[in-house]
Amino acid sequence: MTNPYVPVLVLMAVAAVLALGGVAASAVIGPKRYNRAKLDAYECGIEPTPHATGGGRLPIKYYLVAMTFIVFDIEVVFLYPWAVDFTTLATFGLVAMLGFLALITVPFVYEWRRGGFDWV
Amino acid sequence: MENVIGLAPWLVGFPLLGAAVLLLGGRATDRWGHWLGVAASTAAAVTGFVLLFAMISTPAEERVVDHHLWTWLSAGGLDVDLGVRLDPLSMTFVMLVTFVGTLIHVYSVAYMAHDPHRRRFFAYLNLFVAAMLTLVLADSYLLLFVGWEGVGLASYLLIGFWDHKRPNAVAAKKAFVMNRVGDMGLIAAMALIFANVGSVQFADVLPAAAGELSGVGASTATWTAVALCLLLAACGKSAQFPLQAWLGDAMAGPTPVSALIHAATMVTAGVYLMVRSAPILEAAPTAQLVVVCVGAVTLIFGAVVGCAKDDIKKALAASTMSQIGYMMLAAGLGPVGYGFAIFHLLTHGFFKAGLFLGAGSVMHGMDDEVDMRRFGGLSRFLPVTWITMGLGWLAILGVFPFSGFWSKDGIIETAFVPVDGQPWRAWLFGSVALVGAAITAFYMSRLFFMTFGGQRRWDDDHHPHESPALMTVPMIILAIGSVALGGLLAVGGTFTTWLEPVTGHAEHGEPVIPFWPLVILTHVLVIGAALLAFRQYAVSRVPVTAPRGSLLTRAARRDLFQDATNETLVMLPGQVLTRSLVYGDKAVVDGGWLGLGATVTQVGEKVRGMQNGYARSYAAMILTGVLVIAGVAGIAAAVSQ
Amino acid sequence: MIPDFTAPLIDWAALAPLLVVLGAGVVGVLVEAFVPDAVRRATQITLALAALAATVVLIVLRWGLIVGSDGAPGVSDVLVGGTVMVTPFALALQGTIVVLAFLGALVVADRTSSGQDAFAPTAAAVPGTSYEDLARRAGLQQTEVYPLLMFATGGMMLFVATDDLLMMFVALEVLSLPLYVLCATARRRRLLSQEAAAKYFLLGAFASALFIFGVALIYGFAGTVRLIGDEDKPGVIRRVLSGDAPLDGMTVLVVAGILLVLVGLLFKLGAVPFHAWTPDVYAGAPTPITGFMAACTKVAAVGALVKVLYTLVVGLPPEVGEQLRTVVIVVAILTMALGTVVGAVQTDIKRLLAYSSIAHAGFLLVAVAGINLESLRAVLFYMVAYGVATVGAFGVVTLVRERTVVPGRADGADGEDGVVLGEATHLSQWAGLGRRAPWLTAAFALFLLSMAGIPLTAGFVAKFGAFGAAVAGDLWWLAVVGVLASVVAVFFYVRVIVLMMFTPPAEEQLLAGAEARAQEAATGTGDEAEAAEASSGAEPAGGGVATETRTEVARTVVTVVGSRGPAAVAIAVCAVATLVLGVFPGPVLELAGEAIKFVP
Amino acid sequence: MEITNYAVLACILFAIGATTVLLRRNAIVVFMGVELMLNATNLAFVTFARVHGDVTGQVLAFFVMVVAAAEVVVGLAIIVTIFRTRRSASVDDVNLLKG
Repeated sequence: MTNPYVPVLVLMAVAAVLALGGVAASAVIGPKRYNRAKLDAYECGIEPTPHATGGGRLPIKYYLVAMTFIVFDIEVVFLYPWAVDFTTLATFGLVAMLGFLALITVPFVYEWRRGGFDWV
Repeated sequence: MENVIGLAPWLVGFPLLGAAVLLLGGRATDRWGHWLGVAASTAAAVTGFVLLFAMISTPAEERVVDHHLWTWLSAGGLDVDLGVRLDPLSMTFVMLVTFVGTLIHVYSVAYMAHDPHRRRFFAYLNLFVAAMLTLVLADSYLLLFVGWEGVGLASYLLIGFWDHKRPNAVAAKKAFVMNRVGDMGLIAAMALIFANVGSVQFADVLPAAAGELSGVGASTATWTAVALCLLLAACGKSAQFPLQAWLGDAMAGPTPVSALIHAATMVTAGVYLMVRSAPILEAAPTAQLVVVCVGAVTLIFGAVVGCAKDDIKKALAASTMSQIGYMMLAAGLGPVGYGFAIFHLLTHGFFKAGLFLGAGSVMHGMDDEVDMRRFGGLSRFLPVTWITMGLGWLAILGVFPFSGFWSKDGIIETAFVPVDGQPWRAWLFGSVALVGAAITAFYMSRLFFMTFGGQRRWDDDHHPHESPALMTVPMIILAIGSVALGGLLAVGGTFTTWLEPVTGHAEHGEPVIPFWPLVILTHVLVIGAALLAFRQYAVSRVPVTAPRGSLLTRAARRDLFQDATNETLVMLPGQVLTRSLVYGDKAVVDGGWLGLGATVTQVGEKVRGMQNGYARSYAAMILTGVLVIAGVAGIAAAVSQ
Repeated sequence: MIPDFTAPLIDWAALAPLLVVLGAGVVGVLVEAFVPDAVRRATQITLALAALAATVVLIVLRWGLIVGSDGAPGVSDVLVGGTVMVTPFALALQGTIVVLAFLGALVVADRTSSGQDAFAPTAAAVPGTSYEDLARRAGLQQTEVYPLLMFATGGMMLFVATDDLLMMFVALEVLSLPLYVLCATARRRRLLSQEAAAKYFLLGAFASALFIFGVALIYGFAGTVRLIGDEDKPGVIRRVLSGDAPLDGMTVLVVAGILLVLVGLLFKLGAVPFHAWTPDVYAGAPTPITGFMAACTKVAAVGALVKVLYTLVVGLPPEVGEQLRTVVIVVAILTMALGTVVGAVQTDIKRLLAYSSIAHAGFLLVAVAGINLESLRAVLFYMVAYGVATVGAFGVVTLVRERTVVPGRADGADGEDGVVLGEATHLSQWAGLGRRAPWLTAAFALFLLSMAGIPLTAGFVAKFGAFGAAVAGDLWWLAVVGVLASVVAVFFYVRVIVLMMFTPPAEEQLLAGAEARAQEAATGTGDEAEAAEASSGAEPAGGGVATETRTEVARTVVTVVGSRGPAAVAIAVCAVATLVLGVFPGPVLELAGEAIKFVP
Repeated sequence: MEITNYAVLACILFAIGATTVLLRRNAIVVFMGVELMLNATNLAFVTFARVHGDVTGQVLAFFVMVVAAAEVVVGLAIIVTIFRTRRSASVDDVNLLKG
């Protein structure tokens, strides 16, 4: 039991079971009452664009969401290495990262105040 | 000297400021603009006096001061410094330009009183004064060139001041073009100097020419080339043979301009250039001889033309040409002549300006009539003008003890001094100077008597009247100068001594005709010629329309065919050349000069097609570019191995 | 993974200029979020100008410290562990950038007497929609422009002050991304503006991808992305010379890498054949932004380029240096030739200035190709001279507008009625401008003369220095080519001056202009076309639309709107600077000389 | 597996990306080409980091990722704006500025 990879394997197995099991279970026991809305493509709750241009490719509106997503996604790129070497980087790293996070907050605040999150 | 040298840039600064305010201020300055112009010029004159007194109170050997202002350019091996050289020579010019200039400014206030563009006129006058002072104060050929072009510009603008009249515009253009020919000489001279000495500062070039610097210098042939180029420039600016044709036409400008620019100051810039470059001339004896010859030819040429002109201003212009010929002749004679050249320049500046202002006053009283055949008997109507012009007339004749005597006799005497033990030169140039003096006396007397003496020949609709005080006072002051200035400065050789820090001291050799006989001979000839003129133009009747006259007269009236010569020798071949080029081979012209623009346009239109607006093709261009520069780098690597 | 981490020493005082500008950008974003509409514009302008002014002061102070100290202890130009390197040369470039940015910001801030600035009320709105109308009527303003300007300026300052190629890449993006956005924000001719942004963005991203791939290759070869580095962490040139680069021997890798890096820099500089974006973007972007971009970006690009090239050519083995130099020479010749020749046939004033800027890139490259201290100095002076002329010229362009003529006054009289439209950029519309606005025309003529390199303007001294640098680098023939190109370039500058000053704006001229504009409108260039296009159901303008447009266009005349102050100040400062630098270049040349004392 | 294969793969990906930029019309796909070029660069960085036994390359890759993300944001914003105006994301349709 000293192999360090055993917990990882266990974790992966649990993840697989949960993921596959969830899909399978809903397929088996879920009610199957279809209507038009349900048969439409799932587009994040927004009404699907009737005529997708370019032969069924994704409507361009969704790239808007992508943009917002990326702003918040990207901070992880820096957070992750910092987390890995948190101890070594010590106070300097902490302060630097706090500064970074503060800066990341600025566009967030901007977007929020400008109504960027008023989805509906 | 050192403590006031800082004032020197203001000599240029005041008039430049005046010109700037007048040009930029527009109509808002119309009401008081002319007085601002006068004030600017006066301020420069006062500054000039301060500097003059400072210089006088300095020991002679400390009177040459180079004042560095700023380094304009410093790149690679070339440093272009701008600075002021103040020495007795430039000081003389400063005083002449600012003093006479101020008088003429004052005179113009009245003369131009009814001109709607008087403000513009004063702006140009100020601009001229600034440029002329730049020219004489420059401490390098480059800055001198800036001033040189500046006075050319001012002259062009002022000759064509009334450019709604076509002849005036043409005259301005003619002056401009002929001056450009001369400027080529100056540019070429600068290039030669820079190539050989590595600098265009006087402080470097002149000692190098004098052979005082070891290691820097050039062969006699080079200095001869430089001197001849400088002479070409001087000929253009000073209306010397063979670039003299523009001066007569330049009289189209307002008379004060003729007085200031085309008599007293700008046209003498060529003489200044010669004297300033004295060491270069001395390093090139052949060039010196050419200078003397040019002076002698112009001297006689101008005098002959002057005898036939009926237009009072053109006669005076011819006289100016001739007098500058005297100065050039003197400048070519070496150290003994420089002093007299500048001295004559100074006295000439006074009496010729006075004569021009007098002519202007006559025109003012005669409704801008310039034909002397329609004057006559004006002495009663314009007494002040008559007296002042009379004094100027005596001065230019060189009658003792008027100003002209001291300077012109000096030149004649110097011309009779053998150079390098060659008596033929003394006899030749001495005789030319002497004959010139006689002809001068004739045509100036002719002018004087035709205007003031004899019977009235004008119509009844002319009402001659004396000019206002604003005009007569400057004329009186200039007349006083014409009378006394020469004697004042000549006694005991004051003036030549004054110039010695620049020109060096030179012992006067023994003329081939002794001094006193020469003076008497000159006076006999001059008075004889004047009497001849008196008999012909004051006693006998002068026909209102010019008689056909002899061949010489007819030739002289047409400026000895100078325009025809120019047209035949320069313009016609040029035109034939261009026409044959145009007709003969259009492709050559298209491909060459005229076609440059067209070619560029054609190529441009073609290349422009690459800019097709498609982002993808731009990207392709970038990628191709990457490959191209990689290829270039590869080839470079292959070549270097 | 990092065995021994020591926090880098950060000299905050030395970083202050950079931090102030970037900080002003961040604060500007917060201002956008919190400050009420009524005072937001004023706040943003004050903030931006104050920050730039403060930065100038900080740079001057720092200058005194590092140039005056003669390498005194405690004053280092290597900051943040070498990521930032503020040498005197870099500091001089930064100073130039900030001063030009200040002037550019003044032009940006001017609303002119038409009461509208150059930016769309909401750049995100679709042109011609009711939403846009609403935004326009509500008087919305796009004040994000100012923080974006600050970020771009900050990026440029970092771009020229780093030894680290990665940092250079980051700075390149920090300066480019705001510019892409700014290009898209024009109030009028929105389609052109958006197109400019799209082209600039796609090509810019493409070029920066080439740049970073070049960095990757250099890293692969040398194991570092620092150029010079220091004792502990030797940079590329040291490793190449000492032969301890990990992949020593595969020189082709590093040469390819350097070439790709150069491509990225030459792209920003607008050198042929990487220039293609320049005319389109300059023409489409809002004019104040074009001015800012043309001046400041060029300073940053050429500053970085000359630094990198100088470091590499001096530091690398001579044969590599020779290769790089040949590349620069070839690019310089191509750039000068294309810029002048194609510039001569332009009919749009903004495109003409764009090609002029390409030509200037060529002249700059002539100086750069000299690869000596003289070229660093020449580049510094050239950038100042070119920068002020460019900001000023584009500032003038913002004031020359079209105005509709109220029906019944179709004589085109100088009545004050009618709506002021966009800039009158067609050259034919500039005919006779001298009579309408003598001062403005004089200033514009001065800028053109300076660009043409006529003596007594800054441009002459600049060109003199640039060609002098080439001669000092034994490239006298390249200098001759440069002089020839200048002569051709004079042709198109003088053409504009003659047009403005001596060609009467006759009635037929007006009609000819309208005709030309109608032609353009048919292809969709004018804002009228845009309006027509939007109203006709977003179809690209076809023949039908063109006839409709023609009548519309004929009813506009050219007018010169007054400045509300800032732009006038900027133009005046630029004009005075152009003259003063032409007559008294000494002090600035001396400063430039001091900037290259400690290389580089 | 030979380490240079990764470098070669990076170059191939880069080339594919560049080709995409040149050949595709849809602005978004063009932009994806640019992204592919950037990711090829990342691969190159990581490969060389492995070759040198040095983490710098990995750090560089992080930075490139961040920059690429920022580019995505700005680029997409511009492309979306144009799309909404013109109903077309083809780069060949934005062709008013030329000459």
